Amino acid sequence: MPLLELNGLQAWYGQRHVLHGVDISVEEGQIVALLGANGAGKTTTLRSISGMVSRSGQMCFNGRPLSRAPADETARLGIAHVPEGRGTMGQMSVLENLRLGAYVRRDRKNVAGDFRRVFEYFPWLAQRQKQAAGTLSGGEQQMLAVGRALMSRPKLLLLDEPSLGLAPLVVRSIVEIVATINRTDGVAVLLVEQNAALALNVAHQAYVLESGRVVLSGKADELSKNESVRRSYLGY
Amino acid sequence: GGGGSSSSTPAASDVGVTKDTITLGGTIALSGPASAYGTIARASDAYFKYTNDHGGVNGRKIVYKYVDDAYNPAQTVPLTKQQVEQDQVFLMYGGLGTQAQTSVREYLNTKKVPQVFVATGATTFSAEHKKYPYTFGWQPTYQGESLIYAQYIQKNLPNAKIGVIYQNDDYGQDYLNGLVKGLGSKANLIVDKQSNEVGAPDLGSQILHLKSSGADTLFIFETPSPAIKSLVTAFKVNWKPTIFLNGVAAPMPYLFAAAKAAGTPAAVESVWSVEYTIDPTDPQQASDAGVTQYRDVMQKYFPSGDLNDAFNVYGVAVAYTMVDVLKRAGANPTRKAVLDILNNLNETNPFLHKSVQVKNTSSDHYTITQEILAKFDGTRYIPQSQVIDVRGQIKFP
Amino acid sequence: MTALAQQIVSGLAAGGIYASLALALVLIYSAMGLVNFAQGEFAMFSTFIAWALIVALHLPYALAFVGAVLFGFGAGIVLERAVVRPFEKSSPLILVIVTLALFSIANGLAGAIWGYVPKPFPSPFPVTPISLGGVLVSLQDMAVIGITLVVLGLISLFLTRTRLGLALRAAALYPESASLMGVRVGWMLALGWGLASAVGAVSGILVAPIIFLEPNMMQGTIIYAFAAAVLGGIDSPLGAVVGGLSLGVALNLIGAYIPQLADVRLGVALLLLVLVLVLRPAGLLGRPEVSRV
Amino acid sequence: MAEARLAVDDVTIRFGGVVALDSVNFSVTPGHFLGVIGPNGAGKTTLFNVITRLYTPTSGDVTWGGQSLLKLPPHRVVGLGIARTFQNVALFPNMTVLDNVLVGQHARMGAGVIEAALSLPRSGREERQARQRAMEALERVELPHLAQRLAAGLPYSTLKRVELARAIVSNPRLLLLDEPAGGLNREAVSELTGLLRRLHAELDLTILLVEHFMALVMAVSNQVVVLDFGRKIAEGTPAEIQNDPAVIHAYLGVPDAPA
Amino acid sequence: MARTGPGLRIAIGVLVAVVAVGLPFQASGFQSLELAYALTFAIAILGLNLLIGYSGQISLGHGAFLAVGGYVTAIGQQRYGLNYLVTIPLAGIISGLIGFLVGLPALRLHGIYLALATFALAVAAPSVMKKPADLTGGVKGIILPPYTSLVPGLSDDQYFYFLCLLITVILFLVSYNILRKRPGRAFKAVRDGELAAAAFGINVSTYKTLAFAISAIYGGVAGSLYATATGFVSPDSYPFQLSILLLVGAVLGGIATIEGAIFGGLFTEFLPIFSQQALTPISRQLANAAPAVTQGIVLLIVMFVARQGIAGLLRQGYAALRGRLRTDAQTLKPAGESPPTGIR
Ligand SMILES: Nc1ncnc2c1ncn2[C@@H]1O[C@H](COP(=O)(O)OP(=O)(O)OP(=O)(O)O)[C@@H](O)[C@H]1O
Ligand SMILES: Nc1ncnc2c1ncn2[C@@H]1O[C@H](COP(=O)(O)OP(=O)(O)OP(=O)(O)O)[C@@H](O)[C@H]1O
Ligand SMILES: [Mg+2]
Ligand SMILES: [Mg+2]
Repeated sequence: MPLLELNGLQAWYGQRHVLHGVDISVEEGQIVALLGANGAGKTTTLRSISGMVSRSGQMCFNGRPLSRAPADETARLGIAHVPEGRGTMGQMSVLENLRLGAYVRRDRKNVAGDFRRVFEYFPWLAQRQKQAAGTLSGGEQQMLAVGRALMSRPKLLLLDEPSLGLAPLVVRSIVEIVATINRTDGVAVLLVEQNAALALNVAHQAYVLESGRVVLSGKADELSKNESVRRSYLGY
Repeated sequence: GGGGSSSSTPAASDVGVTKDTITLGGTIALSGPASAYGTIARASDAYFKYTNDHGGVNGRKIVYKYVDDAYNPAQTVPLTKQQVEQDQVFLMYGGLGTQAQTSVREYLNTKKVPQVFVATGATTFSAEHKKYPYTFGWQPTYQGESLIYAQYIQKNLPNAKIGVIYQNDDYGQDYLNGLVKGLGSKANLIVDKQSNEVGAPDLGSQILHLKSSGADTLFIFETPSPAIKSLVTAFKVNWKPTIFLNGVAAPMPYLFAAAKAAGTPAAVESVWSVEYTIDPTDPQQASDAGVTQYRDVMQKYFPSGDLNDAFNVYGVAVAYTMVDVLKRAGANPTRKAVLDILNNLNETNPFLHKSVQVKNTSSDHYTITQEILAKFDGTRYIPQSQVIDVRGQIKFP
Repeated sequence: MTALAQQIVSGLAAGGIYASLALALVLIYSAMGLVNFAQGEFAMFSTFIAWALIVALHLPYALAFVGAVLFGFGAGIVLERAVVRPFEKSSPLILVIVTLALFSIANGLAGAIWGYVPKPFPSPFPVTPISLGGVLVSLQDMAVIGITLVVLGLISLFLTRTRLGLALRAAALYPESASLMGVRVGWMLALGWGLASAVGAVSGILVAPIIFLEPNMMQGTIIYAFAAAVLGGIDSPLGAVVGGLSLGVALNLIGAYIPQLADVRLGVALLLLVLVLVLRPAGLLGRPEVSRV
Repeated sequence: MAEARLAVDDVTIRFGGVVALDSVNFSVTPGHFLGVIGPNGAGKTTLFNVITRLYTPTSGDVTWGGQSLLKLPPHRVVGLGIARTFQNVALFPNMTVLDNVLVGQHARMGAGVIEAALSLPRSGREERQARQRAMEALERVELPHLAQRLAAGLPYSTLKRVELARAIVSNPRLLLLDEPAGGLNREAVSELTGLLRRLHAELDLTILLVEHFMALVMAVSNQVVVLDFGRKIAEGTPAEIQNDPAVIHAYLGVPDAPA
Repeated sequence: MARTGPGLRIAIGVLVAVVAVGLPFQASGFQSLELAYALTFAIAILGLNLLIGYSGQISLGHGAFLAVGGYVTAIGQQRYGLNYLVTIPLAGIISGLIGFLVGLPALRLHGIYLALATFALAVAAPSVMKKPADLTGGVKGIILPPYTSLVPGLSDDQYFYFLCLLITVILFLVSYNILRKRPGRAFKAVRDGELAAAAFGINVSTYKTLAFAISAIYGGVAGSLYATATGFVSPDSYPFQLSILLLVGAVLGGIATIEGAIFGGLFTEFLPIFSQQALTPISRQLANAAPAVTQGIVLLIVMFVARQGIAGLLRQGYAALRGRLRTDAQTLKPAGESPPTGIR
């Protein structure tokens, strides 16, 4: 049984029908890339999973139905979401942002170790612990968002364009981090990324979304050879 | 309208008077900052119901429609017009608040609707009767009360050093002006005056200032809550002047509250004030006929009301006068007849101190001008004087 | 000199009252991002409950105190869940209107139940002043300040040091992000209301012996408490206390030493408040809002 | 036409302990397309904020056509022909797309409150012209069909183009673009590349471009400045920069990495 | 839509006009006066809405401007013998100047701090008005002469209603003009993002103070009419509760809507009256014991039903109505009008 299974997922913003039946599954320990043009509904798919928009259809996580779960419940079930726009808690310090990341954790004594790990990944943040998170630069805030999600030690990590606004070097290290936690901790990842080459490079499985529907799916390396994917997303 | 007080034409009646009823209107604060006064209307209503159950007014029952204006003149105006024009009331009774009633006085007089027994002691309502012949006050004016204190001071405490704390509104200033005028050439006895805004939670600074001015006599012109605060604060800063407390704030429950808050009755011993109504909390008056009747009225018709609340005594007492006036206006009361009675009023009222008169003439609308000076001894008020009458001495403006 | 000291002490006493209610305001602001106009009325209502417990049920003071604080806490939570929740996602302005409606209801209800005659409220502290070098100090007033400081300490610790306090703040300021972190935002807001109204109950019970118990008792006070809270910085518990005490002292000193302005001291004090805000837009101890592009 | 020159002269700015810009010096030849790159937190956005007067530097000067910008309040900058877009999108969410673009022309219009209130002729005429120009700008970025939509709720990539329209409608000489390609997919980026080239040529602009998307920077700019920890560590043509070891070390990493 | 849209709008406009003009002939005198009060509140709320809804600055002290307007009218008539019609614009101008001055310190303040600083203004205003007693009549206030009809055939109250209606219409047109043009966009831009607004040439300080000044003009005019209607000004006629009442009206009517001010005005005037009358048939006891309680409950219910204010509710209704009137062909078009992809 897959860790996450979406069946006929539909979603709305008020009257606006945005997702028209999305089927996606993420196996335990897998990295799944979600590609699609701007406005295709990638972000909305992630928001549906974590309960931030009104949605219907079948959603199962770890054997439990998700379709009615509000955001805080999905978080407690082990889903961490790095949202589009980063969700920085601007008036609070960097450290407080990270502490809140670990809010759902039961194993308090391991939290200190995770702080160390995040600061290792993003040495920047270590120096800025007391700074109000809202004054960080765009890229710094993006790192904070990823670090905060890691603090919760999720079973499933939803990443919405983690490379947005990051310098090339940092983009690469984010990819490495994702690969590492996937490998060592077995964290499954659903990755939305405009940098399709990068995404297909780390992903096991991939889906292509268009106008709120899945139009293509398959193994990541196969998709990267697909003609239309190459044309639209890989740029050659 | 028209017609005199004769009963020869039973059909003749006026707006608001039917075969069985006389409808009175009124606006009062039931909500908002002055909602404490709302109980007056309910006590009056209780007395009207009592009257209705005891034969009514020459066979007619009184219907008293009072509405909430939240102490806001801008609400009083349309509500009053509504009662006059739509509800067709016979007269407006017991309207509360100096400013609220000022805002409808012109209108009611133009419409020739009696504005009877406004619930305020502002001098203007009694003094300007030539300009506003349809407007009548009832209670002693604030100035009149102050004149009584001033007389006492001039006679008995000619060397007093007076400090005054007063609420900075028309109410407090009316009292203060009365005191200054009453002292006349002796006004320099006042060594310090301190004011506070309505609702100020703390009066420490004022009391300290008064204390350090060397005053040995303190006048408190406040509503009950700040009055209690003043008493307790004076006690807290270890200041023990002779205290004169205005009548509105002087009923015994408030003094007991102050004593309790200060932890000792010493804080309120030797407080002076005036009285003109009966005091249901005074054990000495317990068997007084007025007190007994008051209890009956309240227990039967306003059981949720607080017997000890002086506003209820006031409400019943003024309603008595209203009923009295209506009864005397004859079998078919008209506004004109009521006006005639009001201009020649001379009543003794069971809910007032014996020998306090309710009196008007066509040239003098200061309805009640007599009060008794009394001193609190920690448990009750001991009268210190005969009735003092200041009729004719009140000046306006 | 003693006159000055006495005025300052008396100002502190009044300031203690403002501070104690301001603290409740700050708490609800932290927990809700909202100024609760009904805060004073909640405090008044809980104090009436304490009074009823003492007078009608003859409970000892301590028990009544605990009872009223628990009532405040519970009522805050119930109100949030039942009345405020439908408006949680609405604009803050709408929430302000909701608190105004609650204000009317609490005030009118208390008036209908208990009437408007001011009632004395017992105090466990002696009123009789003691003299310190000629300056009279009331133990009762000092107790208000002392207990307010204790409550301040507890609140500050709670908000900054505990996991729950952190979640409470995050839920108020960033409901969406907080819920993504697993914070039960709705319950946090309810908890915030409960705590604030419990703190309100404490302050009501503390100040009732001084300002007397009646339905409108808090209306004068709450204005000063608002002023104290903004003066200190609406997001800073310490600021509320500092703001309250300095407001009390300032009002007293204006009244005592500038006789021309004595009768407009409130106006002057509020003008000073606006001046302070112009120089320090986030209050004396508040954190300035960060915004950048 | 594009004659005015932007010069950044020894600019330093500190926030508490952080030195966001540290004695930065450079100037832009009129009509050039200058790329500004550097690691996260290097101070690129801060540089834009200084030029547009949202920040005041601790020391140093910024001149535009010989005139110091630092003496001006922020709202006077656009009148000198300097317009910008924002890294995280700073549109007016509760206004329509058209109104957002109309705001871009605020400084070009003159009718004040009284003229508007009384509907005097100038205000009506001006409004009509402004509306027309706004629609033209929306057409340039291919969004005329969204004119009446509220900005809130539009996709990120769309918002970035609305910002671009708002900036060009102000009739700028100097355009500051902060990560315009952020969040765009590959196809959209190549569209953007073409659009920027066209704008640069057709409107005769000087452009400063902050971007982490190297392919875009290298494709459009003819001059590049590299910042690191607030300091300028390199300046040159795209080709020079790409092979500068300091730049590779601080920013790019291995040259052949997927950009 | 092209066919039904304007038609429907004109129909609604005509209906509103007919009702507005016809009402006083159906209503009795005091009802005309109540309606005049409602219009007066509507003017004040419109100004407040301009400040809160369009420029994003919260004021809890708007009652103070009504006080200024009221006192200008009273003093102008009593001291300088001005006709009250002359004092109306004068009240607007003087109040506007004061609003401008208040707007200056307000520039530094945001959100809650501004709200509470203006609240301080409202609280302090009554006590400050008492101070120059020679001018303001001190605590006793000033009595105004009653208004009398200048139009034959109209009663005094009807006449006063039409005067208020005329001024309301003018002021609504003025704000409509301002808001949909350059200055209006500038206000909204400042509200939605000060930094970006400044970057596009909007002088944030100017527009913020301007918003204060304009809304104070509205407040002053409203205050002048309010005082004339009441026939009396005094410090206690302007308690801080008045400011709160205006805010409630603004929110209930609908923030950032022009027509909302009318509903807000109606609501402000009639809520207390209505909530009392609603209860009286059920229990006069209860109505008298706790009018504040019903008022609070009615307020909660209205807020619950109309979360976007009454104007928001009506807009939804209007949209639904227009949807119904559309032809089938138009309804068949897909709802989403944006193309599915980004730059194409
Ligand atoms: N808050 C919102 N309100 C209304 N519509 C929205 C909202 N957010 C997104 N939409 C609409 O939903 C559709 C899908 O948006 P979504 O953000 O999921 O796309 P995306 O694939 O993440 O695009 P991008 O690559 O630009 O991030 C778009 O048409 C967008 O306009
Ligand atoms: N208002 C501020 N207060 C405190 N620090 C600030 C402020 N603005 C910027 N900084 C700091 O200055 C540094 C430079 O920020 P800036 O936004 O200019 O970086 P950047 O080069 O644009 O980075 P990115 O590529 O991530 O957008 C950062 O470390 C940031 O934390
Ligand atoms: Mg997206
Ligand atoms: Mg940046």
